[in-house]
Amino acid sequence: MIEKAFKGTIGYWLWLCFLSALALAGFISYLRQLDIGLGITGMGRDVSWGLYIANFTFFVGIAASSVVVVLPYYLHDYKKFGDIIILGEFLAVSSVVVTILFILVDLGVPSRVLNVLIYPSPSSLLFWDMVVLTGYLILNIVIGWWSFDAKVKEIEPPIWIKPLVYISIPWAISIHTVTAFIYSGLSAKPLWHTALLAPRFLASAFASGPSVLIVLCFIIRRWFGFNIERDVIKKIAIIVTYALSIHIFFMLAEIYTVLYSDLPSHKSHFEFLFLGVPGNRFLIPWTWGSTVGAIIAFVLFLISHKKNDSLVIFASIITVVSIWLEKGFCLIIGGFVPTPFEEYPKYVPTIFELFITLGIYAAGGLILTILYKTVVSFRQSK
Amino acid sequence: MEKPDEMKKAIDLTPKKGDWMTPEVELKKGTYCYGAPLKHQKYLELPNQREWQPHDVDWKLPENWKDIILDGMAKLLKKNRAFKLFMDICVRCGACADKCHFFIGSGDPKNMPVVRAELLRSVYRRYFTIHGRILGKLAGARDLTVDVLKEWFYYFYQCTECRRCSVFCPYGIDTCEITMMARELLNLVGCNIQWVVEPASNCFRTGNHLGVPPHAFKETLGFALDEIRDLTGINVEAPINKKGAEVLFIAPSADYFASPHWYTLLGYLMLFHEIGLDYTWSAYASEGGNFGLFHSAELAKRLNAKIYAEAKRLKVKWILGGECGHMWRVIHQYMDTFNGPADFLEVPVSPVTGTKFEHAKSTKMIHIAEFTADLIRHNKLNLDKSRNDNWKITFHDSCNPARSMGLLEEPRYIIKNTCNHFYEMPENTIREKTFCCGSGAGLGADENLEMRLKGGMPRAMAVKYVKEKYGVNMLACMCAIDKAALPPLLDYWVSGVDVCGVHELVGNALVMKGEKKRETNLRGEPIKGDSKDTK
Amino acid sequence: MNRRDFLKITGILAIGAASHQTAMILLSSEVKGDQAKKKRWAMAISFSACVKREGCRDCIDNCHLIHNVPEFTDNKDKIQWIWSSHYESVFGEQTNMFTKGMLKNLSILCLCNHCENPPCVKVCPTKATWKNKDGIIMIDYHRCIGCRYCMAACPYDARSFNWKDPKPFIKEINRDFPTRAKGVVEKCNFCEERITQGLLPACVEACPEKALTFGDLNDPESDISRLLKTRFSIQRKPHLGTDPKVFYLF
Amino acid sequence: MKKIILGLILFLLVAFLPLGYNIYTGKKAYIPVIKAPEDKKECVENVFIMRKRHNIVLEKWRDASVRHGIKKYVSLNGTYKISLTGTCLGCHSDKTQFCDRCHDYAGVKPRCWDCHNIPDKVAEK
Amino acid sequence: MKIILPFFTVVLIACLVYGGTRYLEGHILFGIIVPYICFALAIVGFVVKIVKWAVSPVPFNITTVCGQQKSLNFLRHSPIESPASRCGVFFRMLFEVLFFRSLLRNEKVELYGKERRLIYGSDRYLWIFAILFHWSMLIILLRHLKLFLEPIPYWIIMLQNLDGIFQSHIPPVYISNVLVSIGLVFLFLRRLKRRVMYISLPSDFFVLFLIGGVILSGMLLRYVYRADILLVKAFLFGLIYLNPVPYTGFGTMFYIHLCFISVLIAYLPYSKLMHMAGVFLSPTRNLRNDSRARRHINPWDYPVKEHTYEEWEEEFKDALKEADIPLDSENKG
Repeated sequence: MIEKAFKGTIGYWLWLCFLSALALAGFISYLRQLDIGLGITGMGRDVSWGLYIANFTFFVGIAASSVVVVLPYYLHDYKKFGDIIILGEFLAVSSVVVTILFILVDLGVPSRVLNVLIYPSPSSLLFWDMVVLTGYLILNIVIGWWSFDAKVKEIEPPIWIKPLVYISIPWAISIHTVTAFIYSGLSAKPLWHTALLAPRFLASAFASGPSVLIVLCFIIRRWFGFNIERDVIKKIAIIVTYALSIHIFFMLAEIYTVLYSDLPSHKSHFEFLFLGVPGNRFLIPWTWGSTVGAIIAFVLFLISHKKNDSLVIFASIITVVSIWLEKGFCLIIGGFVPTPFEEYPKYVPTIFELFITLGIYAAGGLILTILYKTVVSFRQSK
Repeated sequence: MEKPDEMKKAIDLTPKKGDWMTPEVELKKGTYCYGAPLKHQKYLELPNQREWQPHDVDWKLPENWKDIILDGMAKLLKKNRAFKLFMDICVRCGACADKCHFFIGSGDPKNMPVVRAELLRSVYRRYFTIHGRILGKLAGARDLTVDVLKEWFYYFYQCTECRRCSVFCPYGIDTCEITMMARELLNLVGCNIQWVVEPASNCFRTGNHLGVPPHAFKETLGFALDEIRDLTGINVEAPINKKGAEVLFIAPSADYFASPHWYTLLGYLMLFHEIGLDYTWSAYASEGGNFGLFHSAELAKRLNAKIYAEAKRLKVKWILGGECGHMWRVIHQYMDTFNGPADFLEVPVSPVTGTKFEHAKSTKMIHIAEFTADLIRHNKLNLDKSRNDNWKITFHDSCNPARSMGLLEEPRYIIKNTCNHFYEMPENTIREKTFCCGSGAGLGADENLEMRLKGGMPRAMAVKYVKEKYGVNMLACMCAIDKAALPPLLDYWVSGVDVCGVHELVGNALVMKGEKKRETNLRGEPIKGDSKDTK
Repeated sequence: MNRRDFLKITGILAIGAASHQTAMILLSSEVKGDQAKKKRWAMAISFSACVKREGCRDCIDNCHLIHNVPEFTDNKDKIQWIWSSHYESVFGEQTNMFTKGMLKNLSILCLCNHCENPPCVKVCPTKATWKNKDGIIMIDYHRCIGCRYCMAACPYDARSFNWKDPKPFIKEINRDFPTRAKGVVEKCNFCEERITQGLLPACVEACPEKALTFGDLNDPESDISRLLKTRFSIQRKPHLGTDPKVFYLF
Repeated sequence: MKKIILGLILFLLVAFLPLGYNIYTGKKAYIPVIKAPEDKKECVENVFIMRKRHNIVLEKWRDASVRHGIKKYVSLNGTYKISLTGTCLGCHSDKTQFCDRCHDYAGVKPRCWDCHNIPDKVAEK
Repeated sequence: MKIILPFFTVVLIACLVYGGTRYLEGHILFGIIVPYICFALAIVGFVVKIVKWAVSPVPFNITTVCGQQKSLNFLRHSPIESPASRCGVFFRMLFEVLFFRSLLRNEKVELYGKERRLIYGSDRYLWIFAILFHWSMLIILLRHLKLFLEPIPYWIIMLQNLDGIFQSHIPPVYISNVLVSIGLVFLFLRRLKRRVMYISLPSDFFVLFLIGGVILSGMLLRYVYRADILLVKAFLFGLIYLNPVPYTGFGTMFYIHLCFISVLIAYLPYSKLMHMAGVFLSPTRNLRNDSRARRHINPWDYPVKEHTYEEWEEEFKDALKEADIPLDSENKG
């Protein structure tokens, strides 16, 4: 089936070339990073995790969110999701690859990455993250590919798929939970040190992931004639709406706890994020942007069911951006600032860092394009 | 014969334990072709002439038959690199195994292309390689015995030379080539089949397979002209042996004797009339098909020679070929080599559109689908698609035009422009992966029907699929053997799907200048569809 | 892995050598190591002694010289094993309106606390950092993959990462101590390489005012045990439960 | 036919290229001579073992020293301090003449020197 | 039988070498004589085989066409699957040789369910593992060049470092070693499937076991029974410059590895392993699909007995007259 991905219009090939060029640029930048070291990035001794880990966190959420289409289809027998489920699974596959790439480029000595396997350390959440992410990747590839294959052949999927699907549902929850635990287990970082982090991650994931899916659905509907029912998109939009509301609620609960208790070490992070400190107000627009964005998106989703598609697309894009900023960027940077020495260092990603990040997006995009093209071509050939 | 379901149920694609090394073959009635009659062997001056049948215990082989074959093999190895190469480099990966329609349809493990070739290879190893000579059976080498010969006969006349396996082989090993070599060898000791030798002999004598003499040929064309007149009210001409015409037209002889080929013939005639083509038929070279190809390269060349000779004699500028399968294998890949160079002809130029067919600049012969597609592209034909609305059509790529020529888009282009309802079969069964009808390469004999039905099963199943899914009721194809073999095949497996030629569709859709209102299609069936409603 | 296992593994070497068999034994530096009581190394830093010399950096310089710690010009690449910072920054939670004035600009020496309950060790995905039997938090630079999880986990900012190749930034290379390669995390090792030879840590040795005291907490007779028993001491961020082994004396 | 023979010759040429390459570089008879320290007779282990397995010995040393605090190594030849810079390069004082020669010949590029220093006396040269 | 015999043949080779070098001082035999003989057999056999192929002409243009021909310019021609130019053939061969294009098409046919529906599924396992196996083999081969070149070219060191990029053990485990083993094991396991077993010959298993022996002995040589690489290289230099030095200190594993390789290359030209050269010569792949635009010459073409028009006209004169078809003979006359 995959050979379908290598037949397409000129526009399609241009798109592939564009992504490949970006990925290549990212790769070249990465070679430079390998040569010079991570000093090439904007990260430093105080903000020692940056754009890479932010993206990693965000894309784990996207990957986990495929569960919101899988779950209704398999557990509640909501047959209308039958078409979109494969899109969700393939989105998860490419997102997991992206997260793995982001982890890889963030390593100081990537050639030693096998040490994680050779010296397994169950006390480390990063170890568990590796376990759940690779497991999730394999699960999704297997489930996605075999059920797609069955669909192409017009046969029943193999019987062992079902148990795997049931495993994959809690597994999806687990990948984002473990990712949250990476942060929330650290007493050194008050911003992260909250039990609400994992639930917040999940809520935001179930808002952002399906939003990405909605945008993708519109794209393939517009350009590839893969007609996904409006009902289906509407249903997903409803899921996003609820997830967003929970996400906003969690955020407010967090802010209340910190502000009311007035604990200085906790408060200082929120003050930095929302108000900034003299000389470092870098994150203010992003924090406010994401918060307000989430609320706007929520409102838009609420009213969208009567309006046209573009509103849904617009709301989805705002959701994605808002959550990327909130869960990824602001959360990671904000965790490091202020430092234990109460300093307020600045973190600005460098051009190399941006290129590498874009390169990874492009690589993910390539995988996604190829997988989606396969699905879409199959649909067209029917 | 068994019912289709039973036949399908009996198929087991997993062979029994063991291997293919023991030469044994059971000639089951219905799965092999009869031997060639003495008369035709004589006419073609073939070796070891005798009356014989494969089911005879004694095949009346010459005394030194083994030497003849081994000598022949040595010569062929020297003459043909492909043969030698294909004997040496197979790694037995098995990628070809389930690509063969005969294997899929029969489950007979010796029908896996790799084993078919191994039947020959084992003898090659035994007599032509060091390790085979020393290690014998361990190296997969076998002595040449009568049983081996019988096995060859059975299985190499169970290969339609469709080349589907060759598409999948990582080294491009072409079982067609191996079958050809094996048949050359079998012919050296006179083991050939009626369905190959008789048409070849007829063709050699009269110019066509059926042995129709020139006056009968002219008569049938006349019938066709009458039919066209009845249908359209137009007087169409069909010049024969007209010297100085621009184009010589050559079609398979089945087109003017068999059905549903006949309607394709009507299509040609109407088309040529409509565009005012200055062309001629030939009574001498009234056959495009070439059964010599299924016998030996030499016989293929002998039969093929007529085409250029006739073109030269009639002083035409170029040659146009009709809808045929293996005819096009010969014309595309062999004719120029056999009987070229055709320097007395000109590079084909469409007199209507002015398109120069550069891709045929040496052979100077083009396929009618290329010609018609070009006409349609240049808007030279007035086509009413709705006249084919009776049918939901699918297209069967014939093996030879598909895999030996790459004629894939031209017929589709024509079909899409002549009908409203076109549906492709599953993609694993079309274009370069197309499945054979099961009756090619001279295996279309009635006595071989069971094997033909088995071999045609994959094709039939694909047709069944589109029939059930889209309600397809017409299978278009571009091969005379297809047109003859597919109707009984589809009758057996599918039922309710007819077979037509691509130019039958053209004939139906073609709105001719000055024609009367058409009530029926070329088959005399009332036309459904819009055009009738607007009457 | 205990020593017995270790010997077994090295024994395999000899088997592999086939025709040239030979015994290979690896010995610990302390011959009676197993019998001796476990050490609990700790350090006490006296505020009062430390402030006596204005601008003194002897301990820092000596440590960084001995351990080949590079000096980066760019603050974000900075690597430090031992350094000084303001009181309010180090003891932020133990600051009030009065100390702010009183202890203003008081420099406090900081280094890895070699916590009894180290958060950095727990998070390492490759066991590249661990607490050794003497309580020292070690880093295996051969195993570290540079994920920097330990840096995020350390509440004391004691860990530094080699953002670039450190070699060009080392003023003078001490050839008896290895440098580090880019991409690994490093920090103060309590001069593990010196104390196994019976020496004092470099910083302790270098201090002209004897402001730093180093010794074994498990030995009630050691200098440091006596000192901590008699004088008031504080630790950094004790509420985090890490139980630092660096004490600050008044 | 001509093309195939040409291809065959080309293939054989490429296959035999190493022969020419070494003649071209003038190293066809080159075998690195390793300068053993003059004042010492035996290494930490038998020389046969050291030639084949010094890397593994060093790996064990590394793990023993770094991870297990084991600082001494006892073999039939005596007791040694576990130290690449101190012990090994103490005798094999000339890294370029000893380590590098053979490593270059065998195409091995150990990473030890990324961090571990060459002793003063060599570096000063 | 198909499996056991080849397996024990390979084991026997190993045993011979083991016993020969360990107890019988056969270092010269297994270290020098056997490699020389095998190499000679390999080169001679290889050249002879290729020349034999080469002297047989390709009488007809028999391209297997897998895409749209180049005909009318408004139809999208498939330049690689149906190459009309040299360039197209070049790329077709490139994809075939480097990426096993044809094998990538592989699919599996099943008769599914009660109604025995014919279904086709893509089946790329063979492709994946064949790619793994062959590419790893190539990398391993190139890596071994370091034993034959002095000074070692930079790119070989680069390749070797990339291959061993994962620092896990000393010496590092090469990725290619792992992949080649996975590939080989798969190729072996699939031969056990009933249908592939049916078509397999003992020689198919022999090759698998022999290559397996080469890989296994090579890995043992690297990770367990190490040889002094300095001596190995010096020894190989002696071999290739026909100045063999009978060193003895390598250990048995080295001789086993060397002999396995020798047997493998000696066996190569006489076996199906020649597919590595044959794939370049396959006329169904390396010819252009332009046989109507360019005449293909058959060197042994000979005149055949034809039924000429004159003979035909003579035979059917009456019929032609009856049908009013013009006759050449009468027009002339």
